[in-house]
Amino acid sequence: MKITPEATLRRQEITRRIIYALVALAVITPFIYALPVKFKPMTLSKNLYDKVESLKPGTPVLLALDYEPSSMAELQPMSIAILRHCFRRNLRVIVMTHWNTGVGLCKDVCEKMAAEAGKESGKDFVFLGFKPGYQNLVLNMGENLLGAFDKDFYQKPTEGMPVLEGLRSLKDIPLVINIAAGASIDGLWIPYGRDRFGFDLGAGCTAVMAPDLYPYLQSKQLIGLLGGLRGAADYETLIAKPEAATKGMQAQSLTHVLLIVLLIGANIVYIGRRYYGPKEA
Amino acid sequence: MFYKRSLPLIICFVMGVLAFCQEFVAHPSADAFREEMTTWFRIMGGFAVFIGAYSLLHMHVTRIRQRQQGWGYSAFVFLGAAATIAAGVVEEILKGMGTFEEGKSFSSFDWLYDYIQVPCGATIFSILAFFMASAAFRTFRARNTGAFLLLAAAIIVMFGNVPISEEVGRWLFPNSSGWQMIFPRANAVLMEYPNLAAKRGILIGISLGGISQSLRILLGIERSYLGGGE
Amino acid sequence: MTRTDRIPRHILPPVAAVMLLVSLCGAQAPNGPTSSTLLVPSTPSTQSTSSTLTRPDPATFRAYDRPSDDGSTVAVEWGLSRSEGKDIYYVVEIASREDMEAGKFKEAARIPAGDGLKSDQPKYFGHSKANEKLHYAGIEPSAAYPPDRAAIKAELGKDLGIKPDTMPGDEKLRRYIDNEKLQRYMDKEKAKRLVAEQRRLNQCPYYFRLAISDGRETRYLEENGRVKIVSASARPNLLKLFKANNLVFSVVFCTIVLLFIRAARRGAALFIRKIAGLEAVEEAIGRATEMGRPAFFVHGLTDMDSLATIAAVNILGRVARRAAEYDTRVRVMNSFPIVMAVSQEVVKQGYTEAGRPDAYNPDDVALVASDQFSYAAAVSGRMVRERPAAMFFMGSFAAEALLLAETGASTGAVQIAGTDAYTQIPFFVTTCDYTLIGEELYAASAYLSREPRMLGSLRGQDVGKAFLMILLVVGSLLLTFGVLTGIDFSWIQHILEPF
Amino acid sequence: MPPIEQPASTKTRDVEILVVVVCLAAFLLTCLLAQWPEGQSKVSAKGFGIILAAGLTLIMYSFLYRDNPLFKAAENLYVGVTLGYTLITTYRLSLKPDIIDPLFIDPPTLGVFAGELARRFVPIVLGFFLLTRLSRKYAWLSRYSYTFMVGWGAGIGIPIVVHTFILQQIQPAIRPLLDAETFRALTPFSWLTLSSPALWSIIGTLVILVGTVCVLFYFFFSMEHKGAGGAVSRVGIWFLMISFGASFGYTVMARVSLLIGRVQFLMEQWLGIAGR
Repeated sequence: MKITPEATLRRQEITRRIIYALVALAVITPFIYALPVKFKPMTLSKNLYDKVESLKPGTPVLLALDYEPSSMAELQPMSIAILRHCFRRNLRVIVMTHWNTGVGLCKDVCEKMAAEAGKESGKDFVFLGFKPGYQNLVLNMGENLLGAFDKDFYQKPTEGMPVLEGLRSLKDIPLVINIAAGASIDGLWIPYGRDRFGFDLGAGCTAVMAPDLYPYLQSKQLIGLLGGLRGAADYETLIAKPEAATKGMQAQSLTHVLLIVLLIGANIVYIGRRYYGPKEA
Repeated sequence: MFYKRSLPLIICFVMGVLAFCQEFVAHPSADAFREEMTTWFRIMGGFAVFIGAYSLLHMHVTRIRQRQQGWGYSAFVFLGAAATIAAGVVEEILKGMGTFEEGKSFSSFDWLYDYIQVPCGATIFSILAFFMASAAFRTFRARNTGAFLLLAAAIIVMFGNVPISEEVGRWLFPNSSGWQMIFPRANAVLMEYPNLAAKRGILIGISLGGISQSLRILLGIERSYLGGGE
Repeated sequence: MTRTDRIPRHILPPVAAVMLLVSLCGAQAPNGPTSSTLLVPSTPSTQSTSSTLTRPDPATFRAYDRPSDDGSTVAVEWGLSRSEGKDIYYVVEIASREDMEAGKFKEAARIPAGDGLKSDQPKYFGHSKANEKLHYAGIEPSAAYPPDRAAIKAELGKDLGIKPDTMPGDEKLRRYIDNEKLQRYMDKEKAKRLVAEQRRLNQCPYYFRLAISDGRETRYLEENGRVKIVSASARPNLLKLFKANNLVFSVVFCTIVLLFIRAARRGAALFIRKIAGLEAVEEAIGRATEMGRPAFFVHGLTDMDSLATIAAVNILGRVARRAAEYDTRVRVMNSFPIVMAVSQEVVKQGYTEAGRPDAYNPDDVALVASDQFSYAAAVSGRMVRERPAAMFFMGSFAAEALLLAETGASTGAVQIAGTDAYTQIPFFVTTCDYTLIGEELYAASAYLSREPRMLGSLRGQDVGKAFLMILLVVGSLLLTFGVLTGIDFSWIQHILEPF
Repeated sequence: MPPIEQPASTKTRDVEILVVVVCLAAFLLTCLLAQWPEGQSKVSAKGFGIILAAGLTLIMYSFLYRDNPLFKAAENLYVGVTLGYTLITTYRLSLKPDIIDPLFIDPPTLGVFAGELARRFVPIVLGFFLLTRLSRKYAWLSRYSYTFMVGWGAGIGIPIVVHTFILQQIQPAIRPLLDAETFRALTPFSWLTLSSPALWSIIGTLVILVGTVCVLFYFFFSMEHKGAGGAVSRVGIWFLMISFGASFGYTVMARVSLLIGRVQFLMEQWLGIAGR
């Protein structure tokens, strides 16, 4: 049997497009017909929530939002939920980012959540913006927080801000939450931050990174982890304010089921052919 | 030759040894040294961005100059960059004049970010969801025991991670609350035991490699960071 | 404080030797405990004779500089009392020299009985059993004796040449100096000086006394009928002794790597195991020859300075040579000019070694595209058009891996991948026939090139891995054995404890 | 450098694209320089923005059909905007507060200026040296900047890697298979029942120990993987594959989430179909 490359190609293209259409359908349908989904938050997400819940009002918390638009679908809902929770608990929130392409997203989420909770910049929270340096920036903040950021994002001097009262370095901050795409958690905040300056570190990350972070959870280098959109949905459930991520879980469920069916179906055919079908030349 | 090669290697060695030692020194001078050095690198980090920007622009200039395939598209890079930089500069000037109020005035700089950079950036990797679906059907095969284990684990994780697995659990085991959570629990166990063990093994292996690479850099055995030339 | 009591008794000899060396270095640090005991007449305190409070043994009450710190803290310790229980607590009081002479003390720490043990601080004091019988309070004197802010401000004004009556905020000054700027500068400078002053204050001599209390009555610790007062001053120490395990590991491991690199340079035959993926390279090229179709070699998307690309080039050398011997065409695709130039050189050499320099065609090594998705699209296009019989993906890949491997698999080629990008390995494993995982790629490269730098490092790392594997297995077995028999093997965990 | 192969038909198209670019550029720049006021014109900046964003999103997805000029244009526009954004934010949040302000804006007196300059002199010079990498003749000066950073990074990296990735990881991995309390609470044979927590704890610890050791052994190259070694290495590869499977599953999840995010944007903000 001789098949021309063109014919194979055309057949492949058709299969490909059918699958694309199926995926699109699986993602769009739940936005039109809502599916019932109920779920229990995962333990790892719960741990982070409990930690934030256990802090006394007025405790400083540093949120490092190290991501950019390419992973915002997963991480922005986390930032929203965590900021909302921190403001609800009246914690002193300090926000920063290591990624200069993420500054706009951080600013957006800070301003929106602060307006929602009626918080004032400089008094209840501060958005420090971006600084280059990666691990050197973390080390620098560990020695002298205000030296590293002597002005906030809005160019206001940080010295004398009520929200930063009594904070000299990272050693004075009991909890840091890092929401990150890329190697920010295991490359920056664990080795250069948590392990040196002794704060508790909670993390939210893209699902791509989540499996790599399990060793740090067992060694207590991380106190909790929100993994991908599911983590965000868990946190939204925990603070009883279901939003984008929780809604997204319907589409996520449907698409995963579709993928699993495709994967299993194709492999059953493959294995069947391999053991029982005609041998390839 | 001395200034171009030997002296930088000597500085590298000295800096490395100092950086290594300050980790073990309790004296406050070590902290002061660390603060000073990290301040340096923080300031220098601001300059590094310009190199990346330059090489990107340079690549597109070359593309246009040599009329490489698709050189017309490179103009869009300049368009985007010019518009954003212009908006940013205008905003800085307005701020200097005091006519721009943060949060109240319309910022064209933020507008470009919100409505061009954010949607494009957010979309580009989501395309992969389609490719993965197609690859799952057409090419991800249990070719051997390893690939079989991989796919099995992937299916457990993909299923256990979405809420529908709990629905299915409730449907399959309407009476036993322990068994209802079987799929999420299978996911958790897989992640916390075999996955953790393997990831830890990989991590330790990579770390040892990292240390030996650092050592080679310190001693000038690995010197690719110096760039080309003599 | 003796610093030997954080070093466990049972220890591997070399580790002990280096630690001893470290201890000796530490002993030279200017941190000799400057403690002394003073006895002043007992001040009449709220003592009653019907007390149930027993005071700890006065001989155990000492103050000294806390070891391995930056000179901010004085350690105060005392033995357990016989009447420890609920509601009973200790109060450590502090006084500067003048205050002590005037008999004025301030409360510095309040430690509930049964809490605040010296053994809770293994970082500074190790895991000695004796520490479980001692209370401990780390006292930062500047908390009780804070710096004088007004004095700092006045001094700052003097340094700037501003008289105290024209300090910022003053009407007179506002006329000729930008007040806001000055204020901001002064705030910053003041904060800096405050830290320096705190450090100085921490290192002055201070005097301590101890009381035990149950809330109703308070009894001071006495010796020979007088309240016992001890004194000490904090000193910055030279070394963080609690990091000794880290130092030992770093130094020993680096030495081993270095020795192996040297050995490799001298031509020592260092063995590397066979790597299955490499064996498959020959098969794949053989198959391409049989089918009369070309083989594709696709580089990852990193430049020549990454280890993965260097490794890929080494593997390309082998691929090119085999292809030349079998007279099969090999096409190389990449996205960096330098990688292309190096690849051309390597392929040419491969052909020369096989004795067929004339068969080499430089156009077979091509720069395809520079950005991620264009690269994937362009390479995929060629795969479909030329239908290679063998595909090699070597180097560091990102999201394009999925697209490349998918198209490759759909053309039915034998695919061999090698990458150190762990996130992409799953896609290669499910679409390729062989995958070199992570370090295997480096090992394959070292195996082929026999380059001393790589070979030596690899062997050094292997020694490190062997050590850690043995440590894991033996340590866990000993600890389990310890649980079963009751023998204490916890020192294994203690010597590895990271601080 | 050999030229990248180029089909002939694309040449005219490039010129067309260029025209489109120039028109777009003129349009956008006029809008921007006029500082488009919110709410005053009929089409608000936000409304137009959402339409533009939706358009760009759909153009991006057109790549699924095939690589096309619109996709390429959008992709390059994105690269350009990102570049411009990076430069401006770096200036605003790094160069300005770290160099320009403390030197030229903030110092109240000349003495303070001199002091600040002295503190920042070396990093600024090294920063400028970094830029010499762009010149062919003086590129070697940039080596001084790199050598400081790389040397520092390598030196501090060794103890930090040992601490975080070796000691912190090895220490919790070395533990007894069952802890003393559980052991004491055990009665003979009770741990053999399936519901006994002791049994599961032993299995769990054992899995982690065996897995870590076997994976490390898989990456051990100084011994042929034959016989017992081969068995250990095979177990290692199984563990690796399971963990890659986990990564695979999570990666799929991540990409699907990104897609959901975009669909959410299109459905809710653009089309206004609010899901439940």
